[in-house]
Amino acid sequence: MSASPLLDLVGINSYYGPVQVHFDVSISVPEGKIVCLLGGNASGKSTAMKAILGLLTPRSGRVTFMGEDITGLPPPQIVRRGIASVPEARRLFPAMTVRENLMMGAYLRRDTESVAKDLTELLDRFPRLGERLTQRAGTLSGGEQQMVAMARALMSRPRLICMDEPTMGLSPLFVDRVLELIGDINRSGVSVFMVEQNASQALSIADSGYVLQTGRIVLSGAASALLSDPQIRHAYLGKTAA
Amino acid sequence: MMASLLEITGLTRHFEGITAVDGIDLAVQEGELVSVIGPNGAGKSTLFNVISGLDRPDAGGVRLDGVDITGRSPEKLARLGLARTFQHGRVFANLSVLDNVLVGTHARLAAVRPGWRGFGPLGELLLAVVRPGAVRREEAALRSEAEAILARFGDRLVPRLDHPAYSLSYANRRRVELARALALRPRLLMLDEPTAGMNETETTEMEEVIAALKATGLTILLIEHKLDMVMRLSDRVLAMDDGHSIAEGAPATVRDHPAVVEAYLGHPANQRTAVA
Amino acid sequence: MGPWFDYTVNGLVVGNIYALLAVGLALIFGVANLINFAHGSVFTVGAYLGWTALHYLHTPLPVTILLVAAGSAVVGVAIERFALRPLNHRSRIAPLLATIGVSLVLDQAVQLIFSPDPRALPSQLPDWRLPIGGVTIGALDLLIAGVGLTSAALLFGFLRFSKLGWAVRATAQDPDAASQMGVDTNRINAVVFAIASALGGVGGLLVGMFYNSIDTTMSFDATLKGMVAMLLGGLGNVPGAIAGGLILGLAESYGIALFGTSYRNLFAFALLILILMVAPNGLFSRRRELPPEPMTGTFVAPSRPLRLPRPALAAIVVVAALFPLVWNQPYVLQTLTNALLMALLAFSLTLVSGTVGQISLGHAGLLAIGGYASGLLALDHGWPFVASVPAAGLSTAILGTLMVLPALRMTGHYVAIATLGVGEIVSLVILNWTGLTRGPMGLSGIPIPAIGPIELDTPRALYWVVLVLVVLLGLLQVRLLSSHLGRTWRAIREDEVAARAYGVEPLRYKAMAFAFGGFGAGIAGAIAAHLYSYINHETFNTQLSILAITVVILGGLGNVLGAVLGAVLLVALPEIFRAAAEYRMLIYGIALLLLIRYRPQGLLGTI
Amino acid sequence: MSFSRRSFLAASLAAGCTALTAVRSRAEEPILVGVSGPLTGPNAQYGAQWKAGFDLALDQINAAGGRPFQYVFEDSQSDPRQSVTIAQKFVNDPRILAELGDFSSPASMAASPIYNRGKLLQLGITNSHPDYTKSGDYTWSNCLSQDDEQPSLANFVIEGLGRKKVAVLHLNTDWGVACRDRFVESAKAAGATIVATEGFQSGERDFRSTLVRIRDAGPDAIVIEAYYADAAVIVRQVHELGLKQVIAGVVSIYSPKFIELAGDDAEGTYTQGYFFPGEQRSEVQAFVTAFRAKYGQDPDWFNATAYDGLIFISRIVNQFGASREAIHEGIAKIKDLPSAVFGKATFDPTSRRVSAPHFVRLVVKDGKFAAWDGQKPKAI
Repeated sequence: MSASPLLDLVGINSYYGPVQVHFDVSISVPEGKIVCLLGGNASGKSTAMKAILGLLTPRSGRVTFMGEDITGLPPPQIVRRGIASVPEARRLFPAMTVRENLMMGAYLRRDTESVAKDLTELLDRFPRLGERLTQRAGTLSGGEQQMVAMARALMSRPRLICMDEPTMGLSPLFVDRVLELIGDINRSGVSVFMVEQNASQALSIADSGYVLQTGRIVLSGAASALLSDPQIRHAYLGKTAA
Repeated sequence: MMASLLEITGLTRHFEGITAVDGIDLAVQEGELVSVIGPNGAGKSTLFNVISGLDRPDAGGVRLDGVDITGRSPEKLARLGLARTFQHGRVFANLSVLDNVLVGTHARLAAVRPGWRGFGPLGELLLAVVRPGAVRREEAALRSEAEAILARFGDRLVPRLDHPAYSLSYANRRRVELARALALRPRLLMLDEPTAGMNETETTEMEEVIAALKATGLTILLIEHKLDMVMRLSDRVLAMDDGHSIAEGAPATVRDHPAVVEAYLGHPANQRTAVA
Repeated sequence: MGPWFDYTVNGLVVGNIYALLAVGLALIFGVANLINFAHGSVFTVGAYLGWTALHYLHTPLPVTILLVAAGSAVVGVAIERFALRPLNHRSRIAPLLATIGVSLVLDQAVQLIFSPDPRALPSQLPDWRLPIGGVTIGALDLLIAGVGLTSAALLFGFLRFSKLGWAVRATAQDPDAASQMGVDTNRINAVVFAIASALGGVGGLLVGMFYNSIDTTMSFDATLKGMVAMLLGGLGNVPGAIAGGLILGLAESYGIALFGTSYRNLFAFALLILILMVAPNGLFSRRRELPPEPMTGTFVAPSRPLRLPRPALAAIVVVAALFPLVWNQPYVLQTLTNALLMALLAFSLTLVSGTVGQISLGHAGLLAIGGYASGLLALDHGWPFVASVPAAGLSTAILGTLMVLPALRMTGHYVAIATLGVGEIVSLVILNWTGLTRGPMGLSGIPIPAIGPIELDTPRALYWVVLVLVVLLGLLQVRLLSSHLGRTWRAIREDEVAARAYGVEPLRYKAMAFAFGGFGAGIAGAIAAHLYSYINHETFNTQLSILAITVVILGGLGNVLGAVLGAVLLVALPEIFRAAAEYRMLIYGIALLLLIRYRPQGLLGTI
Repeated sequence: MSFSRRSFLAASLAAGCTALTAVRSRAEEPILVGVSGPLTGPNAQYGAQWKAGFDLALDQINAAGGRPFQYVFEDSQSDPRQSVTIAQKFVNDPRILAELGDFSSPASMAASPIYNRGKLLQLGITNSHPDYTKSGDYTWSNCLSQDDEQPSLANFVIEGLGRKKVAVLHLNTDWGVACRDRFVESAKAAGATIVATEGFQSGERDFRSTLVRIRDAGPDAIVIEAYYADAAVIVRQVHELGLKQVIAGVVSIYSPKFIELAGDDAEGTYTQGYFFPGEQRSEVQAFVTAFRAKYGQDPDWFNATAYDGLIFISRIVNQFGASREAIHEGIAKIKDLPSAVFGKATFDPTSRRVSAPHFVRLVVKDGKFAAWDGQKPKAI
């Protein structure tokens, strides 16, 4: 890689109380790429996301974004630097309308006019949401909620979007749609870091990937290479799988 | 034909806008180990909550040993011999390891809980203070039983009987949870991801414990992500996705069921072949 | 138009005031998930700020309102910043107690600066009145209604249509997700406290003008009524709070119409309990869904309790028993007797709130029941002390448990509010049930404690009697805690859901704890009654309940020895600070705040 | 001693503090009087008013020369738990020769057995609970029991003001209920009808619905048995609701604060006082002049009764000697004590209260309490 990566995690060790969750985890997200972090439940995927977003400060190691050390910064500071997130289980504001949820994405932006423009554009991209602008987000279906969560992240005009299990709990139809959208988003110039359980699907759109197992990176490389690596299948369907 | 120990019919639970459990049918025979698998958010834990009485279904029913238990309170179900663990490990943080397990014996307390009509609680208070021989013997018996259960985990917990649960490692908390469930002497044991957060060695140990339990004839309903283990342990597997049942049957059959592979690994045909 | 119309108008007029208080409380609850016991104190601060502005600066009303709003907002921000923010991510009980500490500090500060004398706060509005039916309403009534409705409308608009308002709602619904949108949730909390306090302060100003009288005792009533109103509307529901205030006003007014003035508060609190029982989320809330896996188990901080070896304990008891022989100083013995009586109450509370995790803010009610039971048995039926005191313990166990039963079905904040309500109801029933309790006259001439023919009329004898009871009941409680009940109770506290999954019936065990605790508290109340010879409905008041809860926290939740230590310290400290007279309650408030901040698990630790 | 530290903050009390400091500097061992009362808590305002009265009394006692007097004010918050402790403290401090207070009935009466056992005179300065002085031979009060006051008030309302249908609005405390019961008794005996009685809790501020109830009972007079702060709120609301009944109140509404808090609505309120600054009796005038000079405002009943309490003790000491037993003996024997409240006061050794008081009938006129001119108000 020529330039330094957009996002760089170097030697992260994090803990929940006395329990160590990460052991020397290092991950790079180059500008303009999709990178996915794979792993089973409780492998430490979501915690990695938290370390990036400032929701948890690793005990050692460094997180840099655009060459700047952002380790331990509070979440608003991190959003301000151009990282948006699509949290696990969407985490919409259920009692707020879809429009209000989207506007929360643009919370730190002061350019009211272009925010309005972005909103119109986004609604073109997600016509479903246009129909439901005044509906409470909590009453949407899972797939629709995922759309809102992604659109909300885009409203901040991020350079990097971090997605935590974007296809979790979605019907196959929506999984396709979400993956397509992630590709679209990436093509529009936003880098994507996603945490996924759904390996093949994630790898099918990603440029590179990492596999995390009980807090350690056990495998990493180009997406195409990982796709054919039997270890992936083992990590999910077990070693006895054919 | 023998009736199923647990029989679930058309069980459905909605949350705002989402159907977390959608018309699930399942029957578990005495002595069977049935696993429920599926990606995160498939509705497995909600299914457990509804069965164990923590949540009420919007439709459908649950029968235990032929008795309709739909919507009964969890404490009543515990009394009927239904024990469960929780996905995120709900130990009693400020209680010692031994006390955590002893709470598991609660439903079996007899000597100290006299059935004096209307005065039961009063009698229980008195007996707890006075502690006649029967009560002391019961407590001692339960205590040694709890210690025996903890001994199943080798020396993981035995040296820590007096330690508060909050000081334990994640894996040890899961063990305490399982020990607490066993202390109930359950007819049906429901385990929600008992190996979550455990490394390989720890997982193997847990698998051995579960296998040993199964060998004693205990009926077990298991939620688990580590499919290796599921394959080895289960008599049957139910796969869920998006609240639905997508496959049910013998472990290998379910694992290779296209819908299951799709749910786990994604469905585009080229990828599936690439993985396979 | 008939009198009912008049009662309705009057109910709405006073309901206005409740609504104004409830809106601020609801806003804070909605965002911070906290019942702010300091809200009434901010209300008082606002009234005095207004008085100062009028008196020294002669400001016109709109300027006064602005000044009061700004000043109270500053107070609100300070409360959030210094008392509450450091407690983020602490056990749920910590911030609630911190607001109690803040209210003590604010009330005492106001009293020190302005003296406790009531002051006139003249309204500058024209003195016209509009007859409606058989009553009238005036300019201030309309202004208060206007401020209430306008602020509710402005709040609604703010929350609905402004970016900051969205951030407030987003923070209320999901603070983590909000911070991932770039929201500084600490700042949002500060904004919310500023708005709520500004409203509370302006409320104090207007209500002060309405009655042309302000004093430093307004705080507690204001908090209490605002809280009831907020609950009626639904915890954290801002528009609901307005409706809740009006409903409370109407209920009180109709209550007066039907039963007479002295039943007013009884009516209000009975309504509170009723609402908590039938519609705990308020009259306007949608039914809340159970989250898939409810979060519990965060009630007490992890703690390593300090354990004294048995010989040390025995030595303490021996020293305590021999102490009066060495130092027969009646004042010191009386203080220690008071402390030991407080310890008896604290045993009960530390069991219920510490071991079982049910915060009770009405525990003094149990003393009242015990005191009256023993007093009445002695006075009206000639029972001797040795018989009437245990009988009082039993009656308290039974009555107290029955009364608190509906509260025990609730969880978290609701238990605290419900028990507060039950405590008030006990006092109000005593006040109104003249036939049995002699009502406001109280019980006088309760005989001095005596064992057979031996009168315990020396401080030393009383000290020993109470000491024996403390040791006995303490040992009994420790024995219970070491039985299966101890672990069962603590399991309920740690995680009620998990406990139920193992067959623990929470209601049964909570009730058992209350029954045992009620027995001890009833005995403590009975002895106090005989010691004082006179008690009335105010002898065992909510202030005492709150003191008891601080004793329990100081000692360490659930910790029997801690209860004794906490009682000795908190009863003795004010005696030591006696020289500081007016300052001692201020010192006490600050000490409470520091304690919650730096030693939340108490001196001896939670058991 | 820091018990007067609030004086620094409240300008009105500053003078009292200097007086104390001056006293302390004298070499002679002072005669100590213990005071148990509220300086903090819900009744703190009354403790503050006591202090103003005590400090004035102290000035005068010590100015007269002789062994200096001093009081020790212990804050009880009007809480029985603390008043009993204070009682033990006082009883066991041989320097303390007599005790004044406490304020509330629970606090005062809980302490009484201790004072009686310790043989220390407890002089209640605001204690009107009918059972208060029954605690024992050492518990006395210069506060009237309602047996004296209420018949006089009833007579004023019924004979004097010519009212026949009376509604009583009373504080729902032992004091308020005692007031109500004696009043109702006397009024009925005088041929009036009691159309309504309503008890309210202290701290209550909203009386509108109560007044509608009273209005609908159709009284021609409303009698208020409450302290001045509550009474002020009540008279305002009486007028706000447009009620035109004659309003009369018990002695304790007599306070400049009543007029300040009630504003114009105080006009035409009737009350009676055994203490009235406008009265020409020399004892009263001396007190009022001195109080005005010291504090720049008119005294009220709480100031006056506290002042009296301390003056009484000093007179008894002067006449019977500076010991506990002498004071106890003296209070039963001494005659015609000079009193700001009563003019002249003598204790009745049976009831242990001041006997045969004399009342002045008052009405609020032009923003001041004035002696009633004997004119019956117009019928409504």
